[in-house]
Amino acid sequence: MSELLVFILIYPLLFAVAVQTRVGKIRPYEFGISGIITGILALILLSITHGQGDVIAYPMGGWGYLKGIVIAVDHLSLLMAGLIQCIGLLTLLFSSKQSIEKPHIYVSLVLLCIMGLNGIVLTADLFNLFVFLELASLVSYALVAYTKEAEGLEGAFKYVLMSFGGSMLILWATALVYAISGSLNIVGAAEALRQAPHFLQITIVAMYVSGFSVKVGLFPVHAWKADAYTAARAPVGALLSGASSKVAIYALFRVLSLLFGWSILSGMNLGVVLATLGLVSILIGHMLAFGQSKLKRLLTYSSIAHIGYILIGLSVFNLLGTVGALFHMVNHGLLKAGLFYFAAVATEDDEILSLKGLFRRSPSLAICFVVMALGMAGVPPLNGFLSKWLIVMGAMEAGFYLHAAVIVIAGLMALLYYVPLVQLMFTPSDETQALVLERSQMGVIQTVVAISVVLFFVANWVFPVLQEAASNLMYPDSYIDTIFNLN
Amino acid sequence: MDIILAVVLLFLVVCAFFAIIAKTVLNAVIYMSVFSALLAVVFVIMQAPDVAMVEAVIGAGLVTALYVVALNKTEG
Amino acid sequence: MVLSGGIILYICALGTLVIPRRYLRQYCLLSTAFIFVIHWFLPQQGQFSFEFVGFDLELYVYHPLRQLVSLAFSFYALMFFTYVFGEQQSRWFYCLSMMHIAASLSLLFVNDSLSFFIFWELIAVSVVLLLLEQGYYSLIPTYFYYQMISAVLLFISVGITYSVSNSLQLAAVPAAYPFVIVAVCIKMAILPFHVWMLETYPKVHPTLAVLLSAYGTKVGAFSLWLLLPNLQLEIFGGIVAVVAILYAFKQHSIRRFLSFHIISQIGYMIAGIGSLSTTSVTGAVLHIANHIIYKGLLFMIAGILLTKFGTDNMLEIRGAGRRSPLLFVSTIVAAASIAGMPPFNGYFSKTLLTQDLSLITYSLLTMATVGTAISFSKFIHYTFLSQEEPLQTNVNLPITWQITLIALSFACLILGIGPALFWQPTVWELKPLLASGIAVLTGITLFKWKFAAIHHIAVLTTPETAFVSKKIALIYEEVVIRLRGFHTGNIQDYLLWFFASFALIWICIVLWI
Amino acid sequence: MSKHHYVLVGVLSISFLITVFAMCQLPESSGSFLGGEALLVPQETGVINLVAAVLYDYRGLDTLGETVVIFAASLVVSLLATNMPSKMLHTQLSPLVQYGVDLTLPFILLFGFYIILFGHISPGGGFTGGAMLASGAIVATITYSTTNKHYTILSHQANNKIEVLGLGTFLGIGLVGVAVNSFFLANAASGVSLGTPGTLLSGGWIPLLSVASGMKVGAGLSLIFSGLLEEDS
Repeated sequence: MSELLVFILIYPLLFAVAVQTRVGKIRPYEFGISGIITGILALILLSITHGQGDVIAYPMGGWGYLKGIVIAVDHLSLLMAGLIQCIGLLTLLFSSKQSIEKPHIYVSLVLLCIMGLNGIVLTADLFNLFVFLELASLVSYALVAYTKEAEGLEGAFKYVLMSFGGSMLILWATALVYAISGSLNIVGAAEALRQAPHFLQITIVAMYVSGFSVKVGLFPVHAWKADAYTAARAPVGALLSGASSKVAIYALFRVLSLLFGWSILSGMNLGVVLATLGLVSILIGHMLAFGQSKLKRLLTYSSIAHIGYILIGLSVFNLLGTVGALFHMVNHGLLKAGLFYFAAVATEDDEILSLKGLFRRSPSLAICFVVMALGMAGVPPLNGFLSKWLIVMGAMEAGFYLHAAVIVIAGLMALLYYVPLVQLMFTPSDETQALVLERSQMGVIQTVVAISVVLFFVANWVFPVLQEAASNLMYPDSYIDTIFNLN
Repeated sequence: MDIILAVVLLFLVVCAFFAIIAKTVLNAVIYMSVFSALLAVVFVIMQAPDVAMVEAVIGAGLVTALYVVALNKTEG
Repeated sequence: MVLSGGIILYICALGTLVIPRRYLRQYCLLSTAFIFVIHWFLPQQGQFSFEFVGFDLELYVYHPLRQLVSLAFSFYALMFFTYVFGEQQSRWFYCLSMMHIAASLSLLFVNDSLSFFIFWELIAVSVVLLLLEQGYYSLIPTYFYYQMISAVLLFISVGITYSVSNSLQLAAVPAAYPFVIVAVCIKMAILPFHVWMLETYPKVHPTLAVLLSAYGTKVGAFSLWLLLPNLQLEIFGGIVAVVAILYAFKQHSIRRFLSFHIISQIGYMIAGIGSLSTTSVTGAVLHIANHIIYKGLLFMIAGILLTKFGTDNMLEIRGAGRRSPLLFVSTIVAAASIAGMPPFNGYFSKTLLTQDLSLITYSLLTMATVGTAISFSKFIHYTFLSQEEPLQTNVNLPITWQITLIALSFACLILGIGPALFWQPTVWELKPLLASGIAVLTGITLFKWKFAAIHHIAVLTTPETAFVSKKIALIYEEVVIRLRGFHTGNIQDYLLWFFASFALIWICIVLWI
Repeated sequence: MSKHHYVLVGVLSISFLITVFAMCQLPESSGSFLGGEALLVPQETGVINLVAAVLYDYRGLDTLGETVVIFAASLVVSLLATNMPSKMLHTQLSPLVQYGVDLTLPFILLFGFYIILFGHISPGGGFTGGAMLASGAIVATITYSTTNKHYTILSHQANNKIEVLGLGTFLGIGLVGVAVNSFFLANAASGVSLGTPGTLLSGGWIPLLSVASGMKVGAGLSLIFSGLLEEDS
């Protein structure tokens, strides 16, 4: 069944090309949605056939890891791929009812973005990862600039410049890896890298960290995010903050952990450095979100903060924190996507003040927002709480007391800007005309809310999956063995 | 061969510098085009004819043309 | 495996969303009665524990004191739904108030800090949703922020306990004491963290106040026993009791007045639990149970007064005693209970509580008792006895209100006499009888004699305490504005940050090795 | 040069020094190309041009990814670049240029085709050749657009079709591997005859892949250019 891997990799391309060539003959949204559903079905099929604890590797062209490209999937990749397809599906479902010009190009771009992200998640090859990263980034620039208004173009321009700098560093680091080891495979290059000179190792790590942190939107290089996501259409913001930034974090940790292994990384105290970056991101994100007047900008800053949570969870290097971080990726991905969709339907000009009296105009929408905001702040019984709990416990276990305390206090800082919003929504206003939503848009938001409530109660069933994924990240032996055994 | 390489590399740096400090964007584009051409030479010296060819065609030719068109559109 | 009563009530609460409207109130009554019966016949063995995301949760652990408080909680729930029987409330009101009760009940029986924390927050969240549902939007921030600060501190202390003991045990380790104490103090609304209480109880609809006043703070007092079983807090409790009384002297709004009395009564509970002697802890937990009964009764009376007389100011209501004798009698009973007059329940638990206390605490608590007597004399004097206006017609109370008043008054009496007769006859010795009698009588005398002076002293000695939070908010805002100044939107700045970050990370790693 | 620029230059030079410092430590005899099996390339893939072997056989997925990037870029350009007028269409070029282009254009195109078709024998390949074809098209467009607005060698639709055809061929050849129970983008492993290395008909699927990517890249780049020239009415 490992051919399914190839299918998951290229299905968005097939559908994007089909949408592009049959303009006017097929309805792009329906076609794109059915494409993603096919992808999800393939994923499900793959995870059914994917036995307990083993890794599927697929050598492209039959060449092994030394010469060719290997794509491989373990539980971690499956989890990420599932997240990508789900958010992609929600995004297309949601935007199908928005009036977007040239819908066929829009759908193609979203599909290509999904293809890039899928490629990053599935590949076990450094250069291949770079190619797909560039594909995803290129498409993201266009999606940000899609409105063609000055704001969007400015946001996209900043995004291009910053992201290009990041890509440059990643490419440079990849070149260094190749120069040292003569292999581009993450697993194949590992052994030579671990014996490389110390400063070379540090430089490569620093390049990967700062390169990927641009794509992630971490503290010193977070600023482009606010302009880009605010200018983008809400579904695009949802796709970027829900899937793209998570995938970049995934890529960072997958590459570093496979290339160097946790022991070398913790010898460099990388955990402390990354966790501190995450800590500052949390503080800055939450502080800047406070008092914003634009809803999407607020959400963007909040997502910078949540990236910090995930980063701390991953960089404490223990199972509990990693599980929490992965869970938080899923939770934050869904909830933030839901909030972006909310921003699209609740306001027309993105002004927070126009939310006033929303409860009268559309009660269910306001209630959905309350649930999502509480989930983001990490209040039980919602999924956001559980992942925060796990991250905090992991950080405590590893001795990151300050970071744990900041994560906990950050929940309060999040409430500082969500509670006034809720208050505003429930305050009666002059405008009483009911806000009528398209059924599918409302459905998407309600689905997100329902999932976020349900995820708390079924967490016990989700947990083994997450644990499996986390142990794949922490103890990648089976991943390495499977790729080695291909030759 | 080493001396030629060193000279071309020096010119590369000079071109890049001029591209940065150029007064108009069109000048910068031209410097970039020269830069690409020199880079193609470097690749040839380093015995990578395929890459040199790609660099010459795309870097010096195509991308320059695209830049010029884009500039032309933005000035309108 | 034993299903905890709170969880059953949660399921019942979901039922309110599907039950036909006509039977909704009966359904609530039935389910709370059912819960009361369940808590009466709690199994002493058995557990309700399972693994959740890698942690072992224990949702049910039997202990007589836990059962005791849970009985009071569920009995009061029954009373509450009887009280609201005559009112037209929305479906969500019933659901959310049941959830509030369910969260409080569940918290009583948990034995691990994860589920403890979850229910701790759920109590607050259900109140916030209730406030939203009832339309008190302006009250939400204060209440929610304070509750969340408490939750955050508790979370930190749980984290510290986990990292020290590597288990989710409830009892906090010494390193976590400061966090737990502040967290619980906020939940108990101890001065100066009482702002959330004054922002909520006196300002909401009386019915809601009747519900809220019973559970939130008492849960805090009870969790003091769970979280800090080894910490001496006796004198602290005595001081809290006295200071809160000072605040209560100068209040004219009945519900603000009662709110401060909650704090003062919690001072008693802290003193009892903090004394670490078995008898006193038992007395303190009993006091929690009793307090729910009589303080609930008092809040119901306040609600009835507000509804029938249209004002909350005790100086404006005159002669309520003549116009509604039942109200008057039950007020007397409740006031006697809270002041610790024998043979009512307040007397019994206070006597048990003070048995093993040190002399300082004992005298502080006695002062608090005198103060309680003074302030309740004031309440009864102005509201029920003084008659400056011409006598009006009788006030008719709905039958459900009458039932609750009578039932709660009888509960005060029975809980005062019953256990004393069959379980702890020592409380009927001459010394405690005399002490409490004298204290109450002193209070009444002082009120008749020197109340103006006392009121004056209270006004002078009790500062307002809300300005600290405003100051913090201003500083936070200033920091945010400064921070925003750095985000100029200029791409050159951002690029600079980018290259600096690369150099910085590299240098950090190099320096650290 | 403001103070800000000095800071930028300082930070940049620190970063530069760091990387240079690290690269000085690169081992002398670092990892060997293709795991030290470069001599096996003609035997394994049937082509003597190593770059073509890497591009179309060993790392075919990367090439696919890059062609998709061009596809995406042409979409993006056709979306974003159309809301401005292009003045250059109306500039009159001297007749000398036109005659010169008339003379050289066939050779440019011919050279492009040659590069594509002989990519597996000599330096070049689909990517380079495609770019050359596209530049031929661009030259033609620039020269003739004044007299004949929107002159292109091939129409927009034809370019589109060629692009999709190239992509489809690439994917199709890739899927042949899957169909014969081998691997995606498999060459020799899919059972195709490799021929004699060094002859025109050698290398199994590689020449075909080269042609496919040449179509894809040539048409894609022309589309990007004509997309840039287009104006929204």
